[in-house]
Amino acid sequence: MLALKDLSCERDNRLLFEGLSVTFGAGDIWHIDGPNGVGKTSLLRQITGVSRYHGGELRWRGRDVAECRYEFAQSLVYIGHTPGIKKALSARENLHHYCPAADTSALEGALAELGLYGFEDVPCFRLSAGQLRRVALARLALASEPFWVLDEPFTALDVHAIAALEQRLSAHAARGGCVVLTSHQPVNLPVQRLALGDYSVVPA
Amino acid sequence: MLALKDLSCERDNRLLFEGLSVTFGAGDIWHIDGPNGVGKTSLLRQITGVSRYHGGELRWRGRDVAECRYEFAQSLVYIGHTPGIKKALSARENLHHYCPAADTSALEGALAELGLYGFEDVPCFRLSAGQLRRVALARLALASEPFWVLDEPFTALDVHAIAALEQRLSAHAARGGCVVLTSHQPVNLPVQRLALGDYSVVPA
Amino acid sequence: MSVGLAQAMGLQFTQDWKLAVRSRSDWANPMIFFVLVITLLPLGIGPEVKQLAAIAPGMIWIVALLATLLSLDAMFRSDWDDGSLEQMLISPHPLPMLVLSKIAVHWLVTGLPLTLLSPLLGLMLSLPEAGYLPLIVSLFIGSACLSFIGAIGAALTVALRQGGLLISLIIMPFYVPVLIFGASAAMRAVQGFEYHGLLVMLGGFLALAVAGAPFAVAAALRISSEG
Amino acid sequence: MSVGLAQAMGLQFTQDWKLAVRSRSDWANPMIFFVLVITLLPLGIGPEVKQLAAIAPGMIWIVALLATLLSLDAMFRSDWDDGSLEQMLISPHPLPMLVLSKIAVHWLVTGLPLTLLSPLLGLMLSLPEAGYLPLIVSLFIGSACLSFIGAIGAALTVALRQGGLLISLIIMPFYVPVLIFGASAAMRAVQGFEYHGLLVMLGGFLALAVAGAPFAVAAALRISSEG
Repeated sequence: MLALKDLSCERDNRLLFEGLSVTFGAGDIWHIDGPNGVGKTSLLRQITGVSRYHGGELRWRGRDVAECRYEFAQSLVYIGHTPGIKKALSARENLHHYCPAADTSALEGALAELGLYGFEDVPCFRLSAGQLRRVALARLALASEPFWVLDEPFTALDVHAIAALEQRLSAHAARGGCVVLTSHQPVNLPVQRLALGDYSVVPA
Repeated sequence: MLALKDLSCERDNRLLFEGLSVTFGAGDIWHIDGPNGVGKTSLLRQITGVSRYHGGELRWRGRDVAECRYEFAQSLVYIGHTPGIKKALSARENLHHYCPAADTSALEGALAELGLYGFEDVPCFRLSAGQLRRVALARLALASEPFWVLDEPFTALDVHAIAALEQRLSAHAARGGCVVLTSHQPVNLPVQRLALGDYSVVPA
Repeated sequence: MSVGLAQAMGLQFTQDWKLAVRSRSDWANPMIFFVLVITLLPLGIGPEVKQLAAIAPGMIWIVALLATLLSLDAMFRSDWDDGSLEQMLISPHPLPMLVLSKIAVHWLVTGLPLTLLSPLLGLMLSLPEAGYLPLIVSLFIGSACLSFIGAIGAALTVALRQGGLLISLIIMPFYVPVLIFGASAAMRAVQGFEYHGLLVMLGGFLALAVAGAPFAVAAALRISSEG
Repeated sequence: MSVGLAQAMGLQFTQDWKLAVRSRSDWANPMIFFVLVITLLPLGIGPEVKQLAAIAPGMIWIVALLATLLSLDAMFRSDWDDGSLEQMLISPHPLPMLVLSKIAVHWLVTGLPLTLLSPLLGLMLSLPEAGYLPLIVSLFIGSACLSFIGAIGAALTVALRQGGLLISLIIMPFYVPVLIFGASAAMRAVQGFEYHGLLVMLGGFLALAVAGAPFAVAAALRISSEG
């Protein structure tokens, strides 16, 4: 789906990575790995278009991303380190903002899948860090977009939520979607690893 | 060292736990476990004295904690979810604030142990989440206090830092110290587990 | 989920409005500040009616400007902190349109309430009768100018760890003409002069700001989110 | 690491001072605000010297009070957000002493610079010569009162997600006497009256505040950190 060609990233005059070429294909789950501070989040910001200045090229389904921003943006779900959850709103309201087409039962189902049954209408500032993250991730159950980019999705989740999320990701890949994620923890899925720092693509 | 007797905690009119009795002894590493939102952090805040209103009793070396606050506080290191690292200061300055007696080489050694060699004088707002957490944890290498309370110390750490921290904790326990920690990830140490939610003490 | 532009703007507006209404400090702080300063004036400079009346239109305008200024930093701050801004940046919809909804909400919770409060404060400062209508009309148009212009400053400084009043240094050159035209309108009315031309000028400012500011804000947000 | 109380206070002061100096907005914002408002005054209310001079002492005092007020929310906010406050709460050293160091730093980066800037602003507002000394002395003592009293409000509201100007509602009853005594001192001096009694009163306020506020702040911080 998305091909990175010779991508490079500089921050504060420090070269984080360069010459990164890899293709994220349909059905793939990519685990971007590497030590703290190596530029994993910066890479995700470039891939998603949050940051638009970088060396190299990004091609979405064969076209330069800059020429098809609208199509690309319509195919993308990005859940970043700070995932855009409003603490003053409830889980239901947050989810509705990102998935306005979903009806009540679909919203509640998506929240229940990650163990948030009964927390639908609690304002999010009352939730713990793990619960907040799960509100953000509930979006994936309703997402029809094929390309998912997730920054540390497993952080602060308990065992049940991790299992539910892993199942959700593998189902998405099986349907022909593509997932790109970072994680400090090992991922219990048939992933392809991209190790930043030595720029190597480790075969699954 | 610290004995909890019939401890209970209420928040927002919801009873988080009650009737919790357990003794954290010298040489112990306690892993407090339980699903999101069950009150792990609230328990740590009660144990450390951040929060002082609770049902039940806390006894430090046989005396009620309220009667020996000074002795208890002198024996305690608490590294919370937000560990008191000032982003405008460097790693060295942050560490010096908590360990004023340590000299330059001791400070640098403590930082290097967690892979922060070369980052001593970088202002902390330039560091990643994992690096920030490591700045806070570097304190443990310099701590002469016997009683350590750590809230999710392994979050956002990479494999090397986790290994270094685990070694640090087991050395502390071997010297007769006591560690109480929460963690979503499994801990590679001979721990005693306290599962909140069902209040059970799981033998090591 | 593919939604149309109108629906996307509607969603953005609904969310911003809900947040603003629930966030007491967003709408309460400017009003508290406004009332506070006007209440302190007689305490600080003495309660002589003539003196107060002479400075009333100018003071009310200055305080409204300051109240707006102090509320600007919050315009994009929470979106920046919680990641909502990233989501706006990668939205398929044009960023200036989403921004427009945010500016509109900002004015609805700061400029509009200040305008509605102003007659009360005029009363407290013994503003002569002829001043009320021009004061209200000039604040109504002028405070919208302040929201639009201020949004550019807020977008430029959102990435700085310490924005604070830095915004004010950037946008003050653009605020000063609004202040002068607005305050003069009420002042001239009190003195019995013609003031409609000044209000027309303010209207012209507003038209320019509405047409240009959303694009400038969108560009500023993109710049802020690099690096 | 066991350290003495004096060393603990020294460490706290050093850290707070470093942070304040590096955090541009801490020391720059109150000054920007102060200068900004005084600069806007002639633009808003007209440049007549006599009118400006009449309101000068009162306006300078009001603006100094507002600048302090706006800086209060930051006093414990970052310590709360980054967990430093928890570390202070579990310190073996008495909390009121650590708090005292924070209040001192607050005054050094807000009240003191405002005091030093005040003659310049007096000049801009054509303050008569007799007003400068009482203005400076009253601001010097009075701004310290404002820091001590304000710290109590800041500590009480630090746990609220939206403190903002709520602080001002809590502490305004205690700020008003400081404002009245301070502004009157300069005003009376300009009019040729005796004003030393007012400064002595201000000094009395300060003594009370220094003795009581640290304990009240410590208690308020404990309350805020429950729940």
